[in-house]
Amino acid sequence: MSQSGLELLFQGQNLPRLLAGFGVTLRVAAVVLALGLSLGALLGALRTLPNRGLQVVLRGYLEIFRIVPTVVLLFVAYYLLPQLGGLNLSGEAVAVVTFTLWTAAEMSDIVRGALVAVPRHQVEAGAALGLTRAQQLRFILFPQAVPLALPGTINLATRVIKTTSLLLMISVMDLVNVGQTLVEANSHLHPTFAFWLYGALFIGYYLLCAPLSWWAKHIARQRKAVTND
Amino acid sequence: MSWSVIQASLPAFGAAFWLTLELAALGIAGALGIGAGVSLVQYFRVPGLHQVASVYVDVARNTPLLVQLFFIYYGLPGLGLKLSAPVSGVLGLIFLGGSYMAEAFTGGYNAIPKSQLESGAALGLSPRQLARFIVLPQGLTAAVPGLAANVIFLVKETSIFTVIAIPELTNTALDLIGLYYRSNESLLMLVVAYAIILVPLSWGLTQLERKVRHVTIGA
Amino acid sequence: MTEPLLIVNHLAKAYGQTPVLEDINFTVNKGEVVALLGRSGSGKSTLIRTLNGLEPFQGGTLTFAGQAIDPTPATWLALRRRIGMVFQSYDLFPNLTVLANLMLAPVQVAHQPKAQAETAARTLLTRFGLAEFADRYPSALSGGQKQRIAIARALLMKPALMLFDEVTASLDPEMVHGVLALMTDLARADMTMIVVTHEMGFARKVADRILFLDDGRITADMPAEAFFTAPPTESARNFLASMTDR
Amino acid sequence: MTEPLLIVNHLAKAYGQTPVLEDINFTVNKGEVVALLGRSGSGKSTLIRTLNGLEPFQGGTLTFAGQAIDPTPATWLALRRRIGMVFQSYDLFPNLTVLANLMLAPVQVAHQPKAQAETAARTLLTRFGLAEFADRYPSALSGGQKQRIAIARALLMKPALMLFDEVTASLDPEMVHGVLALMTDLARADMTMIVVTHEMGFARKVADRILFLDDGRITADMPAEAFFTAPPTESARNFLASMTDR
Amino acid sequence: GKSASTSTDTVAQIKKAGVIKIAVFGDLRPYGWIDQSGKRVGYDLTLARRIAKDLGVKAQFVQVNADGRVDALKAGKVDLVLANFTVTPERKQVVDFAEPYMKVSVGVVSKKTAPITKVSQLQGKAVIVTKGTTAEQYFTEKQKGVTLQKYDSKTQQFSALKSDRAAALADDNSYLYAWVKNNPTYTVGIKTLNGDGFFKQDYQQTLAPYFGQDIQAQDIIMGE
Ligand SMILES: Nc1ncnc2c1ncn2[C@@H]1O[C@H](COP(=O)(O)OP(=O)(O)OP(=O)(O)O)[C@@H](O)[C@H]1O
Ligand SMILES: Nc1ncnc2c1ncn2[C@@H]1O[C@H](COP(=O)(O)OP(=O)(O)OP(=O)(O)O)[C@@H](O)[C@H]1O
Ligand SMILES: [Mg+2]
Ligand SMILES: [Mg+2]
Repeated sequence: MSQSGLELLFQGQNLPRLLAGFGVTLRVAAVVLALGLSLGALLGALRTLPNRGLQVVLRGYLEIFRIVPTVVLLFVAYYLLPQLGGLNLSGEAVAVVTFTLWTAAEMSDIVRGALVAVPRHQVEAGAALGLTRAQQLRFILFPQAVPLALPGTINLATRVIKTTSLLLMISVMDLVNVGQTLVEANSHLHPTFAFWLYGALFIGYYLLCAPLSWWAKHIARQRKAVTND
Repeated sequence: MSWSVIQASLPAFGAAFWLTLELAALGIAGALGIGAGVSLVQYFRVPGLHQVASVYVDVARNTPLLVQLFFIYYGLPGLGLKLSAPVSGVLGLIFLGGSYMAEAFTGGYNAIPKSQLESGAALGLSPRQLARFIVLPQGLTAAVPGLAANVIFLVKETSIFTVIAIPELTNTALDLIGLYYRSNESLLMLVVAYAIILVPLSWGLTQLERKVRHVTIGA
Repeated sequence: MTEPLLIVNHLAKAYGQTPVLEDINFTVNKGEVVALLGRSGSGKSTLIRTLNGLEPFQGGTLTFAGQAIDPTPATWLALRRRIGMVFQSYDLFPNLTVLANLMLAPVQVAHQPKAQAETAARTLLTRFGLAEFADRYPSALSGGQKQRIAIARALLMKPALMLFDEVTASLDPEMVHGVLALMTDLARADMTMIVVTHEMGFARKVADRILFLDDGRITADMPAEAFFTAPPTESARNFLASMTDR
Repeated sequence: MTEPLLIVNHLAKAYGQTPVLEDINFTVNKGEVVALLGRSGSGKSTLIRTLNGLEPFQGGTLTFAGQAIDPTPATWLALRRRIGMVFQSYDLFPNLTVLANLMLAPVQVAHQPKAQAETAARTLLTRFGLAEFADRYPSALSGGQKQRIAIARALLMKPALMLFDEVTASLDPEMVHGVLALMTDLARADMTMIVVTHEMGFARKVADRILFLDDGRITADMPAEAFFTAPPTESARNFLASMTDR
Repeated sequence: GKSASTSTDTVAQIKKAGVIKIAVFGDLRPYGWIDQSGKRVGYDLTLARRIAKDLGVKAQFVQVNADGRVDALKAGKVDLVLANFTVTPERKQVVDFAEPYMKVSVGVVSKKTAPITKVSQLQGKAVIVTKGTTAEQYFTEKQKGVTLQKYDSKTQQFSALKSDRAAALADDNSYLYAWVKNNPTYTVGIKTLNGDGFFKQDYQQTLAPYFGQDIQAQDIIMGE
């Protein structure tokens, strides 16, 4: 009891262990973002095609992942799918797959919105020049849609990072889970340890997400200045 | 899948269902209130308060609800501040949701073309009258889709209350799994329970968006 | 007819470091129609917005109806009740019906009783041939109808001076006619007006005087007929040529 | 000069259940300039877009350079290399520089070597007096400059027919002149053109023939001078009056 | 606490894989927790390492909470649970238990200043448990007058107790003893809660038919 809860945080292996948990959080988030954003971009592009069946399927996919809370998705994937005869993956792999599907669903909506927001006459001007559909996408639609989709995508990225805090519920040793074991191992030494530790987690996530949010705001503001209302 | 298991756990799910609705409603109402207040403070750049509001939105939006709840429920008692689980949960939801709602409101106000404000000013309307007759009605209409998305999001976030032992839907489902090992039935009921809340809610909010647009701009 | 309503003296205005208006001097008399011409970017909108307090200015003085304008928010708020303005962008409030758009300023700013404001609004709508639209929302109107209602909205405040900034520029060519006809009627009814326009025929026919703005300075201030028959500068000549020679 | 380039026969088009074009028949000969006139909503844009395959149609036939057009995507893809089009909205690609805008179709569609496409593009820019803008992005250009570059972009594909849909309608009046002058030059160089325009002076001076569209039908097809001196229908008379009487 | 595995023929598979995946607690001192240096230690862990050594394979640990233990096995996430897993009739239906390796039963810990020594004292009061433990099951079925606060992990439950969120906490008594040693202001006021024969009765009704006469209740149910 001779030390404060804050000092305890820096004792022994506590800090390196927290950082290792932070590493797991980062790793999962990075893999999920790489896979989810690419898959979502593809699905978003598909959603602009005039094919009814495809629309219904992709819309249904989006709505399911929108309606079911992420925690529940995690549990279903972790516990139920293997029993129903599907794949059996580690907690981290399950998290990556689940979050990727969720991220892709959200991303598909952002991308669809951006593609639809590119003025129709831009694409028509390309068509009038004799560009094929693929060339219209490659030279006109995608380059113009990317800046439109960027702020929404960055905001989605911060949500993905924040959602990794749920990993502890399926046995992944992420930042929050490591934090909990630290609390259990140390809190009898100082009653305020939990306060400082959870405070540190708070700051950790903030440092990860806030710069991304600022960047998104900056881009959105720049666009507004360019388009001048 | 066993029907009798489902039947046996219906009462527990029923209670959890109403508790989830109640906590979500309180949290969303609070978040709307905080969000509206914060967005107005930011819109009018109220000296002093305006910077506080920006810091709040920044912090609340960029940290996970799970960590916010851990901090409130397990961390704060170390400093002598002890809040009950439901109070902590609703406070966390308001803290997080307030920032999301504020951004949605602000987005609505910013969507108003500058020419609208200038033509109002040219008629001799004071800044307060501009706010009342132009910014608020038009801005709120523009904000409705964003607000509606946040309502859905916050309902789903109540699932995280399980970590502070609030017997809402997710906590109850996990509990039944831990007690009777009927994961299939429990998770199925959980998904169904959320669908019962969210599908009609989402539909109703879409109708509301349409209605608001019709009432305010007649189209 | 030579009682001055607005006197602009050595007015100067810059956006940041870039000067946009330099040493602007002119007078508008009661009942006069002044057309403000000049090429794109010459500063016409900036000048007209400055006269209504929508843009702050850095030097010079404005005198309105014999009183020097001290450029504070409170002064402008009071003055805007006496200066009406209509913009290029259709600026009706989409959240209000046509009637509510018309009654907003009379009731909220001029504190007229609602019944009186409504009677006045409906009377003017009828005069403009727009009575049937009173209860519609702006989204259900054509561009030309919107602009005529925007003019009515400004007129209901009984302004001493009306400012128009290219009010026909966004209209389909067929709609232009009705709006210009309305403005011509106003001019004939002795409304004092400053009109920025690209419609040379209208300017020539309706304006008493032309102010020609060239790169932020007034380089011509003369009777309309004289300006069109003998443009005084090279730049004015080029401008007129580009506007008419098609 | 009477070799037909485009023959339109019994063309019919509807949006859903609403017919927009009905029984359209006309011929455009090589080197001819045809002005397509009509009031807003009469179907001018729809017609011109149909001629380029941007809108599907429900009845009738099109014949281009002696070949019946079978309206499949592949046919249109091939045909668009021979039919250039410029729209009202500035349609330069904002994500590409001026030069890249000009080289896109020659390189990607006509498979010209890059160096050759660049030389051709720079030569045309110089001819149009726009050489200095080659490396700018469209956002740094005025509307008139953008439209002239859009015309250059279409011309670089060496089209047999050029379609123009109100290319000056969004321009500031001063910018209109330069674009119309360029189109006049093209007409004098015997380019075959169909031009939708609200500029009556230009139509009268430059067009060989007028097609007047009234509510989806062609109600006049006659030499330009005849159309303007003696409009053949009540509707055409009203239209001309609303366009000129200001 | 006991260990449990899904089936016997997995031993061959485990040997073939060269790795045994074992579910353990990460926050349950002294059975399975992570010490200050970040090493997994405790009674269960020592046993786990020993088992791995005997099988000649490497031990890989998966940290679980009480309510995830059965599903972790059922879903094949782990080969073995060494997470203070008490044999109960319900569990018996879904997993294979190995020989019990320790005797425990449910105990109740409370503040020394307001000790709980009889279950009757808890009527109308709040008691902390971890989801999916024997203690939770006992209170849920036998003590309906008690309000349960159900946590996911041991950390959460003990944190809640220390911030006075309930009158007492119920869990397997063996580690409550260890916990009060580190937290001397608390006492294990009720050492065993099975006096009324709850588990024994339950066993006889539901499981005895499966086991026959050779096996006695006390071989399966501990602490009675
Ligand atoms: N908000 C602003 N910030 C900086 N510069 C501006 C701003 N508004 C206008 N300008 C510049 O001031 C000059 C005058 O602009 P102004 O809009 O008054 O011209 P104008 O004569 O009305 O042109 P137009 O005929 O195109 O409407 C231009 O060079 C313009 O780029
Ligand atoms: N995509 C569409 N779907 C349904 N109706 C349409 C569509 N585009 C145009 N129309 C209708 O078809 C008719 C003809 O329109 P079009 O744009 O061809 O007229 P226009 O002569 O070019 O008019 P303007 O002079 O205003 O450009 C109009 O009644 C219009 O409302
Ligand atoms: Mg202007
Ligand atoms: Mg058109």
